[in-house]
Amino acid sequence: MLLLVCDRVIAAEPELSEADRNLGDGDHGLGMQRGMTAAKEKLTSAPQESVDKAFSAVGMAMMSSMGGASGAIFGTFFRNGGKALQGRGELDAQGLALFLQAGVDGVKSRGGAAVGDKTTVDAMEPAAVAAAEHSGGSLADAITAASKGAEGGKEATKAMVAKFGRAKTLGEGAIGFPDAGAISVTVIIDAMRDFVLDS
Amino acid sequence: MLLLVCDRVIAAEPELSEADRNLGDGDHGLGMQRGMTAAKEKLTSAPQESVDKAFSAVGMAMMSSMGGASGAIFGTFFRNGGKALQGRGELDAQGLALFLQAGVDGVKSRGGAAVGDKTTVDAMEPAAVAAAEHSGGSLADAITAASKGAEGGKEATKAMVAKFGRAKTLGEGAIGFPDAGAISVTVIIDAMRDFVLDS
Amino acid sequence: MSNSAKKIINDPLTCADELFEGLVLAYDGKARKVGKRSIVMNDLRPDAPALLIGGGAGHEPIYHGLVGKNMGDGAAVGDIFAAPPPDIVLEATQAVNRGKGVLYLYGNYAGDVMNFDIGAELAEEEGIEVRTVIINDDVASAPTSEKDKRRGVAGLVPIVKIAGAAAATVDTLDELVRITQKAVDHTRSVGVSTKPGSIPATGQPTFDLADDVIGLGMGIHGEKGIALIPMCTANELAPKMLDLIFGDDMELNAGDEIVLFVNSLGSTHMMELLILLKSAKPILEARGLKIHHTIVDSIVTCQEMAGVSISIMKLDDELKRLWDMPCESVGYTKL
Amino acid sequence: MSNSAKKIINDPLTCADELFEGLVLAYDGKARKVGKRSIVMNDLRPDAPALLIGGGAGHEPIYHGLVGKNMGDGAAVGDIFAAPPPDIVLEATQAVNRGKGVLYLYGNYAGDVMNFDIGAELAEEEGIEVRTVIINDDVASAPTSEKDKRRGVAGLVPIVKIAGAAAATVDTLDELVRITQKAVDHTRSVGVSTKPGSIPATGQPTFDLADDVIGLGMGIHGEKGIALIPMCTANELAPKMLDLIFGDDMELNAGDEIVLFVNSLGSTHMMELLILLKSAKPILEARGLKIHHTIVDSIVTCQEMAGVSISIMKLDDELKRLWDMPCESVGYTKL
Ligand SMILES: Nc1ncnc2c1ncn2[C@@H]1O[C@H](COP(=O)(O)OP(=O)(O)O)[C@@H](O)[C@H]1O
Ligand SMILES: Nc1ncnc2c1ncn2[C@@H]1O[C@H](COP(=O)(O)OP(=O)(O)O)[C@@H](O)[C@H]1O
Ligand SMILES: [Mg+2]
Ligand SMILES: [Mg+2]
Ligand SMILES: [Mg+2]
Ligand SMILES: [Mg+2]
Repeated sequence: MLLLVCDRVIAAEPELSEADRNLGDGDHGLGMQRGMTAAKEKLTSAPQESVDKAFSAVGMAMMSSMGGASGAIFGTFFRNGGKALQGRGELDAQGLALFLQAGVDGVKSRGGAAVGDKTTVDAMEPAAVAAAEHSGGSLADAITAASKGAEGGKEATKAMVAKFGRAKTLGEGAIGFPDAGAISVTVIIDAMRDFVLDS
Repeated sequence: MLLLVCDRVIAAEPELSEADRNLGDGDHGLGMQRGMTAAKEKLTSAPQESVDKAFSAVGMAMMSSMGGASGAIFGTFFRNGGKALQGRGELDAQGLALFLQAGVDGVKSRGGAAVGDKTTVDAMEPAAVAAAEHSGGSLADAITAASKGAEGGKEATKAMVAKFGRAKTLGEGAIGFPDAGAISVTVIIDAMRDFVLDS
Repeated sequence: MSNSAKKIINDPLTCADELFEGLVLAYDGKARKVGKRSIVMNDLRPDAPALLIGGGAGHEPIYHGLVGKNMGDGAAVGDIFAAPPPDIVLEATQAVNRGKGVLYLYGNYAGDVMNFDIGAELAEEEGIEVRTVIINDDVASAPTSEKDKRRGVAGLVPIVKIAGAAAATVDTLDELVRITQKAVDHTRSVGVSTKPGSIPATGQPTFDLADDVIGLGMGIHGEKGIALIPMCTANELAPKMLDLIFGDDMELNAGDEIVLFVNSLGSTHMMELLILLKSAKPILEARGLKIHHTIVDSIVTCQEMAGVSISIMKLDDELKRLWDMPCESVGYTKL
Repeated sequence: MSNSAKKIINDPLTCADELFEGLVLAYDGKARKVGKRSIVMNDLRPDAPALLIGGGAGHEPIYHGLVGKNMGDGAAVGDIFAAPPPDIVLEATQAVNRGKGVLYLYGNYAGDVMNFDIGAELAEEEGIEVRTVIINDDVASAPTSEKDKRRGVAGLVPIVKIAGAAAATVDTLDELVRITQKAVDHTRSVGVSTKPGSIPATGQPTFDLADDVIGLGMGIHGEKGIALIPMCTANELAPKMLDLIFGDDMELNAGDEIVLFVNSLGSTHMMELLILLKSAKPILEARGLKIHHTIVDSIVTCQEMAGVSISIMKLDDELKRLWDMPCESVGYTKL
């Protein structure tokens, strides 16, 4: 699953950079590409023993290869989310909900952003909420709901004025453009969904 | 006469700069414009007592306002040429010949260039020769001949490889373009001719 | 090689690592590479508090070029336009620490704050005391009431210079923090941009800007400033820029001594900096400000971006004494 | 205002005078304006031979920004891209002369040679002894057999630095000439250009260059060099440039100590200079050259032209001793 996530994010580089060019410094896709390339290397060179370790490993790889705002944000997301899976087996709907909630909690406490601030949090939080609502059902249902949640959150960022990151100084000028980090969240969760639905 | 020379050279700035852009650093017109503006100021603020002083004044003004290769070259041309007119009255055909010959001699000893080196000398020298040939006749005939000589010399620079100035490093690449300084010489002598023919 | 911007590079994706290798060479053996991508001075005063600076690459000579004698003890270097990751910060922290703790000094960008904070947590887990001073000199990036949101721009040069002089003389981390924070509090900047630079990896411009406008107060990555204004002369621009500084809360009274720094963001030529300096002179004189030292240089840059910034540091006796110390680094040297 | 190049200026025709006024300000009272457009240091060593440098404006910080402590005593400043006229040279000569004569040191361009020569004639009429050393470090501008036709380019920085150190220590003009000529003889440079700058007065590019080629050996005004070559990587470019230096007549043997100067012609970013330095390293190492000092900076420029140059000065004991002296100027400072 995580390898598909890596590949999808790597492939989305131009779209992510372009989105960051509208609001930030245009390098978001490059950072994500760097992080996911490092994560892929880590995952393939030494397969992780457990799900939580695999997610955490992605977080560690991203955090130490990317730098920038999104290195800290996505590194924290995967590391904190991964820790919440400790002691659990295969990823199920409940695990997904735990992962997303712990991940977004970590991001919020690291970066201080809340929903409405035009950041990754706007996509992460509704994804976590939707997964929690479906945590009693199948993983497929839960991840599909999470994907919809993230997508809705990303779309909502278009109307927002940014409160964090480089875009915050744009004020009203940021309106109309979706947040680059939020797009990355949808790419990640969509890849997870496609993996689950295809297998 | 000299005021018309000033005005014509000032007006030729774009053409002269463009010619220098092909072979040098593109500022020849600007320098000539600066020099002729200073000369005009000098001529109009305090009318010179005699022809030789007027020509020398133009030379002094050019030399100290322009700098660059052409400041030294044209400054020397007018100063040395002017000196040759010392003790003479109104400019006549013989005076013209003296002026041009002394001017080009000064330029040659200052800059070391000879005919064929793709410099101002290529236009000055044939002008001086033609004027000398007509120094027994009318000023109108002499200046017309000098103008033709300068024009022919300037045209000839097109086929030359430069041996002096910034264009010298162009080698064969300089072929096809006329020398900017030679064009200035034709502008100056043409203005003198037009003044003589019109009055 | 995607290189539409005609840059002299090898691989657009390895620029940060390669420029870093070059930077270490430029130090002629006075500094060394540490860990993944940190640079640290070789002869550090024993038993002294340390000054660690850092930030993203692509803005050279800052920050990593400000390591040197009476300047930064070391720098953690990120990728192009990206804050250094926490493990690089940690490696640099370990290398500069001499038992008296480490001051982190960097510009106020979300990425830098988060990564240095994580680095600080890791360092503290290893028993290294870390303190942080954040540079936020850009008056155009947030109102006076929200100073904590302001970006760090060219004022970092005099600030690092003062902090470096302090680090070379004081004995405690507390003292170093106090003086450095004072340097930040005494510094204001404002920038304008006239043309974008381009991102090495993509060849894309860092932002878009029409031919007849300039971005007043724009950040060095193209972050929005006060307004887009029509292109204007140096004489018109100087008061627009200085008034933004004078309008802020740092008192500048007749007789005050200042350091004045006119900076090119990259491809704006020094001719223009000097003309702008000339334009600024009567305005500074009218205020009665005494210029103790002038810097005209290109030190805080963003690739081949064009634009200028003006920074003013107000000196008191302590800052002046530290200012007058010599310093040496790849990016700024003073006798 | 014709300003298609978006320059921060006031009047395109007064740029030279205005930047000059700004330059004097940048010296913070250490140097002053003399005559029409010369800058001269205030505290000159009495009874010493003088070093006068100079050239056209628009290439800042050279030459006039290299006036300073252990650097030039003064500079005669021309208009944009134009050598200073003889009367400016004369005024500067009179101001720097302290009874021991004056050395003129400038780059080998027809305009500079003629105007400084006329200036020298005028000075000698006033009883001031003048000697001249001409900088011709650009190996790409003429073959070894025609060295007197070579242009002066970025090598002027280490050369002026040595001459300035010599002027601060020797007692006779002869000695100053001897050492300065040695510095010239020991220095070679080669440049490449990737993009033209633009002429302030017209907004026109200084030359034309296709998007996919670079000018190997091109002069700083766009004068032709060795060849137009396809745009290439730093690793490919470094040997092409260095081989031109190695192929000249200055012997560079294993163990020789050098000063290495990597210069940006204006808008080429320092990131690229550092990457090129990294690319040059193995080539210099393979020759066994020992780098005594590295400069990576933008000091010899042509407006916002893009491109780089590499200069090598070979040190002997005397040059090394002079090199190691500190110096201070707006354009180059060394501890
Ligand atoms: N405090 C924060 N909390 C959550 N996400 C953030 C925060 N700050 C920035 N981001 C996210 O980071 C993204 C930008 O990442 P990136 O371009 O890689 O970093 P940088 O701004 O350092 O260039 C933004 O689009 C935003 O979604
Ligand atoms: N040695 C010389 N003798 C005569 N004319 C010269 C000489 N060197 C240069 N010139 C003239 O000067 C012209 C260039 O003048 P200009 O552009 O003003 O000077 P610069 O080369 O300093 O920019 C050339 O076109 C050439 O005609
Ligand atoms: Mg970004
Ligand atoms: Mg010219
Ligand atoms: Mg970034
Ligand atoms: Mg010129």
